[in-house]
Amino acid sequence: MSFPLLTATAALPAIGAIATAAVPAARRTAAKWLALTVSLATLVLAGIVFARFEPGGERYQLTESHAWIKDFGVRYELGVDGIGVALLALTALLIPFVILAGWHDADPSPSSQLRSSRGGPNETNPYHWRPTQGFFALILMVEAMVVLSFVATDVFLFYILFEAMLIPMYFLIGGFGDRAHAGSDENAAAQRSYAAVKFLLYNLAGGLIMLAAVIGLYVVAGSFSLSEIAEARADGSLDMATSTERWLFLGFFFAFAVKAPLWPLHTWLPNAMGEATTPVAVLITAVVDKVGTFAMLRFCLQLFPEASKWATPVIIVLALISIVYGALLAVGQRDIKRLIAYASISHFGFIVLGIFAMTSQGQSGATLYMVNHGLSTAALMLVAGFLITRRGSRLIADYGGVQKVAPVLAGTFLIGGLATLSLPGLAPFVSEFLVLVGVFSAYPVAGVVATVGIVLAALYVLVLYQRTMTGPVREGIGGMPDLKVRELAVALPLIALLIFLGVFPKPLTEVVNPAVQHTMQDVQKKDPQPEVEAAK
Amino acid sequence: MNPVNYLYLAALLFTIGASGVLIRRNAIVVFMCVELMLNACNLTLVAFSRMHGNLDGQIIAFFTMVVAAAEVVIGLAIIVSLFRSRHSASVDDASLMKL
Amino acid sequence: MENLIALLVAAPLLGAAVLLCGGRRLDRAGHWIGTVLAAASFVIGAVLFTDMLGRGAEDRALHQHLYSWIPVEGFQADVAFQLDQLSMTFVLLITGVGTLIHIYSIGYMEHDERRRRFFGYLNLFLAAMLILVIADNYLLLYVGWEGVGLASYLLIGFWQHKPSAATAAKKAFLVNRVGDMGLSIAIMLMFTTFGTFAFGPVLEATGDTSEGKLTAIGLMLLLAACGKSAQVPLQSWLGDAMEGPTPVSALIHAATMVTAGVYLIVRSGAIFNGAPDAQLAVVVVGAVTLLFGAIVGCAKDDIKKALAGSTMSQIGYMILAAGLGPIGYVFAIMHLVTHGFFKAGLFLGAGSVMHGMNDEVDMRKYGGLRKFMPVTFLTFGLGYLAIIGFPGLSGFFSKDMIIEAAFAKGGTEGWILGSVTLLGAAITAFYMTRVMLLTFFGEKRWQPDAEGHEPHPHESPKSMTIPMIVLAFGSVFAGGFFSIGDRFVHWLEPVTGHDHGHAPVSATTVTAATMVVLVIGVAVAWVMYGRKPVPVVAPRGSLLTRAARRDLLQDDFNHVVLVRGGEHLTRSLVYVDHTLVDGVVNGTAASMGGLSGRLRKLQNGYARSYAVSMFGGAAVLIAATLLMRAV
Amino acid sequence: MSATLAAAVTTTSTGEAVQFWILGTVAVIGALSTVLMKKAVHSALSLAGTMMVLAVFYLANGAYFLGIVQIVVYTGAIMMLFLFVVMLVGVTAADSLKETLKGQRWLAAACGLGFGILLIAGIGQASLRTFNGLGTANARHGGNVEGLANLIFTKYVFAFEITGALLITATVGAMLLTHRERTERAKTQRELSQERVRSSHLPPLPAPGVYARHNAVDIAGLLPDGTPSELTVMQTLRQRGQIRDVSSESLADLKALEQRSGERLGRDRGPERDPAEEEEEVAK
Repeated sequence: MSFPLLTATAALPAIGAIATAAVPAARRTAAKWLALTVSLATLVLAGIVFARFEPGGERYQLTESHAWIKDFGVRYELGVDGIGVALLALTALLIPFVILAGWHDADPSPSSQLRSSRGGPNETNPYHWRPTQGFFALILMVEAMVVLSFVATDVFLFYILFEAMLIPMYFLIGGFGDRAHAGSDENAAAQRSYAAVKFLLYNLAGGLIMLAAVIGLYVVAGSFSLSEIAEARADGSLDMATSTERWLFLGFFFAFAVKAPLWPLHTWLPNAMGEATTPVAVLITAVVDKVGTFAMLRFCLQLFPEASKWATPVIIVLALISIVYGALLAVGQRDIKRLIAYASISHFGFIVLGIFAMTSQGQSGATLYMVNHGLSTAALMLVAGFLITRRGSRLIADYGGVQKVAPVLAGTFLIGGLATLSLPGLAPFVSEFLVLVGVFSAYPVAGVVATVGIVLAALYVLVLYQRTMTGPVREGIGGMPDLKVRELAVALPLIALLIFLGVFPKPLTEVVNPAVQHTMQDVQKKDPQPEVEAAK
Repeated sequence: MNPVNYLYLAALLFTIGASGVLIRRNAIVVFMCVELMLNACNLTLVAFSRMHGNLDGQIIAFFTMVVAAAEVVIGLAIIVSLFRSRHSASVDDASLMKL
Repeated sequence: MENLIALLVAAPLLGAAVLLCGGRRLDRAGHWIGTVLAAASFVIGAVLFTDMLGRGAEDRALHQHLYSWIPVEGFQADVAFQLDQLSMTFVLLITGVGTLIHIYSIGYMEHDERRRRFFGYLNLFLAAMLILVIADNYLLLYVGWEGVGLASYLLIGFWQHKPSAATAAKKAFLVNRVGDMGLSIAIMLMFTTFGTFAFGPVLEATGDTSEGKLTAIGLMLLLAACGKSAQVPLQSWLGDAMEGPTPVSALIHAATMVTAGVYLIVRSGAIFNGAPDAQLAVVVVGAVTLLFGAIVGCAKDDIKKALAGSTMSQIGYMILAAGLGPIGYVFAIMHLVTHGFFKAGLFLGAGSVMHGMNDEVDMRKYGGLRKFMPVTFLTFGLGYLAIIGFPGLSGFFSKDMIIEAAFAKGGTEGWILGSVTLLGAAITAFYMTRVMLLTFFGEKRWQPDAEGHEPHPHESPKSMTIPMIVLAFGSVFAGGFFSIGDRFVHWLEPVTGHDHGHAPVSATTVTAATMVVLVIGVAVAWVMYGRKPVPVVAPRGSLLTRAARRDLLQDDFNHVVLVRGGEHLTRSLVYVDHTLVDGVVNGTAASMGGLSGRLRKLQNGYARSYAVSMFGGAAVLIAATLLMRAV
Repeated sequence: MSATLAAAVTTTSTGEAVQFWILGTVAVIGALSTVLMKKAVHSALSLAGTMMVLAVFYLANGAYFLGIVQIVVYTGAIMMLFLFVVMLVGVTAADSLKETLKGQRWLAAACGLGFGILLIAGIGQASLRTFNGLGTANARHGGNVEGLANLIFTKYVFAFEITGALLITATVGAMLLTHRERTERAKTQRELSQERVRSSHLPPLPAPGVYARHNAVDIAGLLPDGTPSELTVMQTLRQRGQIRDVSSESLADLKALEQRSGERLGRDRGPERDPAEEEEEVAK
């Protein structure tokens, strides 16, 4: 039994969270630094995992397995494949930036009592009330759960994490609002709690349906272990009735579609992202939602290949709707953060499309897309957050001419935007093009429709940039300070990564490819052959 | 006759006691009905112990009695203090479960 | 030698990186860095050129494989360069003209505090454009394709504080994105058809595949070309793009970027040869744009917009030629190069004029400038003569070839095209003469502007005039140099192939006809603008004129259909999302609340009714157990 | 009596049968009257009766110890406790059998009926035909009590100790609940007398009904001016608000009286009535 690396990677932030929460109320800064160091240490561990992972090797590596609930055969089973390791790295990478960007977001301000959704007498006494510690502790807690869910190979274990994630997220959304809120604090608090509850209910509903499916799976398969079931499916020792498989598939897929979010289950995302602080918004869309798409790839396809193929047409249509619909709504938004949220919905459409195109390019593209979208959204959203905190408003109409007063801010914002519209040379282009090619080779019409998405993407990004950054300097913008060191420390590395992965995505693809080939075998699909070679 | 009849009797008594609990409003009478139910149970226990030919049933019945005694003491004390505070022994007056 | 190819791109890319990340401390040296690196790229290009000349016609193509870009199962996208004669032509044009315009900009942007960034963008553009022309596969070409789009976006919107500039930039990028959509679909089609999108394999395998596929690919490529080269129906952005600084208009929107579409079509010649329908579409687009641009050019009073119209129409010539197939490819490129010279020269001249007239662009407020800025007048005049195809100058040769080729297409098609090109030549002569007369002849018509500054036109500084002079040389001699002994044809033939076609009329007749229409055009212009003084405020003009001033209402159409329609669509969708999609969910929530509200009444707080429910529950349990026993 | 019975028989002695049927009826009647009797006291008494019967049944089932305990503890102690409390609390409005909760009675009846039927059905379904008496079990340790003792102090000793603890707790709890804290200092004889002098009632309180026309404890006596005086009724009754208002009743009675006398004597108002007659009419 070697050193349990994966467990350590997940446990470190969890312990860090507890430690952070335990920091005395007066020592806010200490808590921040503690959280930051912990997240960085986690990043190091994740790096080790990434390095130890051999692309050519076993499908699941660094595996750990311990009996957990013997009566139900639930095991604490960990193992990481190419897709998991990529997302693991992404998560560990983003969290430090999230923490750094949210450095001041949870400092108690005069009206923070109103802001806090946690009841109790503590609120009345700001000295005992410890928002900062809570904020960073919760972020670390989320990281721990997400990391673990990326490496869990036991369905039940995954389910538990999938659900438990909601708790810290709920408090992060409901408890720490965006200070740049139009309207009174009470109003803000009300809207925020609405958003938080909406988030919770949506995901809970999905999760409960998934629970039913999980139990059903156990009844049918008699095991929770992903590998066991997959093997059993493969060697035919376990054959589900078609209808059973389809029902179970739907149960799983629904939960993931809510999380991902796929049209028409998306409406919680704009509220949540709009009301939460920008770092938390990034946490939602760049990290937590990825669990949904990741789970589609790992569980839906692997456990229910037939049903997945059966459902493909519908899902592809839904994904296309998400792409176009999300983009169009993004164009129509007045609120910067909601705009980015709808853009994300459009991008998640691409990811789902790539997954269910069931071609190597599509699935590799989808996996890369998860990573790249994480980076690009983080860049765009965090810079937007810096902008919003400066002006104190989320309305696009309140901005204009920023580029003249804060060129660096505008520049980083533009690069983030260009990444979002997947300009070649930046990371998202690679993934988006792969997805498009993959889809096109399997479903040409879908491919063409999806391509419309890239035009719309350009539209909403450029409109946003034009309205906020260019034109004459509006009142309230003049004298706006440019990015500070802390903010540069957030923006520049992200941009560097975007460029690097756009120019040289090999490190990622070579990790992802084998995993994708495994998935392709699971669904027993072959890439369509090009016409000419078919002719020869 | 077969000792099963004792069980039937016990069932009857138990039912009567239960309906008493539901019908009467005087806390004291309600209490008596509870006692009645307890006794019915004791009867079943005793009858069963006879049927199975071992004494465990009687032991349980004995414990039941002890517990019943304790319960009565507390219960009546509650009734008394309740009566002191609100000059009534009606269970409906004490609709405290709804705040 | 191959290893130099990457340096072509690397030099300007380095410049862009340094200048854009360098920060203010580079403000003083910035423009020199940019210029030097552009020049360096040109030098490398020249070295490669001489090396290429040293080799035989067949093994001139160079390859450089840098690394495998996107290695995914069954999908090979490499970062690899291919430098053959075609690419080389472009490399020289881009780097050469590019360098000149860098030099020009030093003077032109002197008073702009963001000059460093301007040069950074220019370098970025050079890098992207070079990638575009030396990529050895369509995906890498796509990278350059969008890269130049980005650069043009940044440069058009360089004066971002002007809302008009920002809007124009956005418009340009969006329209281009539509074209890019075509290109990416074309690439996907190639992937599904050939399993690759590298030039070599694709263009060789065209024979093995169905014509339908080729037509589809061809049309998609045409769409891309339309977007980038401002061809109808995607031409609307070019006019607005003149919001950018004049050097940008000269480099990007006259000489190089807008010609990328022509490059794409010529480069994909094999595909088009296999798809006559697609070729026909290309020809039609070219012909339509040719006239469209020319007509628009006649009506504009803004000197830059007039030139933009002319650019559109000249590119129409090229596209048309490219659509003719092997007959026209070479001439398309040749005209592209000569046009690169004289149109750049014209724009720089216009820029110099504006520079002297404190940024006045309305030609009706010029007049008689030849006395004030002789050098500009001279160079501009040479460019003018070149573009209208004055015998012996560049334009004469290249355009003449295209007209001949159009006739050589043969059949009624050939006749139609030929006459269209002739008509185009006539209109070109007309509007260019008009520009010339309005700007440099007649009496001076300028008056103090709003602040009461009387503009006192003066000759521009050396840094601006020298590039103009060089370009003038090019626009005078390039054509002749290329045509003597069909140098250019032999140079490009190995790549594009060449075919003389069968002209129904002899070359001399065509030339004669061209001369005739040329004279007519000039004469008409002289009658309208040369003889009688020109009104400072534009007259209402005929219906056609007014339409032409508004880009033949194409913009209005876009505005009404696309912009307004889109706005309504998005607004209604926002509403739907809020009420319908969200409403369903909230409705469910509300109904749940109501239900629970009713259930609450069961909790009446009476111990006895609770007891009833307990008792009933117990009864139910017993019943259940009994049933279980029963079954 | 069944001590000598051999194992696995299906019937008991006829004597027991007779006893069962008679006493069983009594038990059921007792139980019913417990539920249905209007006054708590009567319920308590009938419950006591049922418990006695149960005690007999225990004995019949060979649970001699339990039988005795049942009589001593239950019927002796617990029921008496009940009676005490009844006296303490007394008869209140809660005694009326009138139902206040809507539909409660029907629900109760339905539940009770269904429950009973189900229970009995269940027992009937269970195959309990044969039984083996306690003879051997009792004999093993030489008697029922010894047997129980043996079990209690070996097998169930832990539970037994716990019940001990339970009882102690119960006692303490009961004391806590019923104990009333004395807030003010006890008055001395002197203070009491001074109070008495200051108060308006120097003489002892009038007995109820002294000046009234009959002697009922819960009717306020009339003062000379004819107004009833609360003081004449004992405090407990006053607290419970169980004082019967004399004045209204007497007026009603007078009206009735005049009416009847008028009918009888054929004239509007009779002469003076003799007090005896009135008394009994008032008493009605």
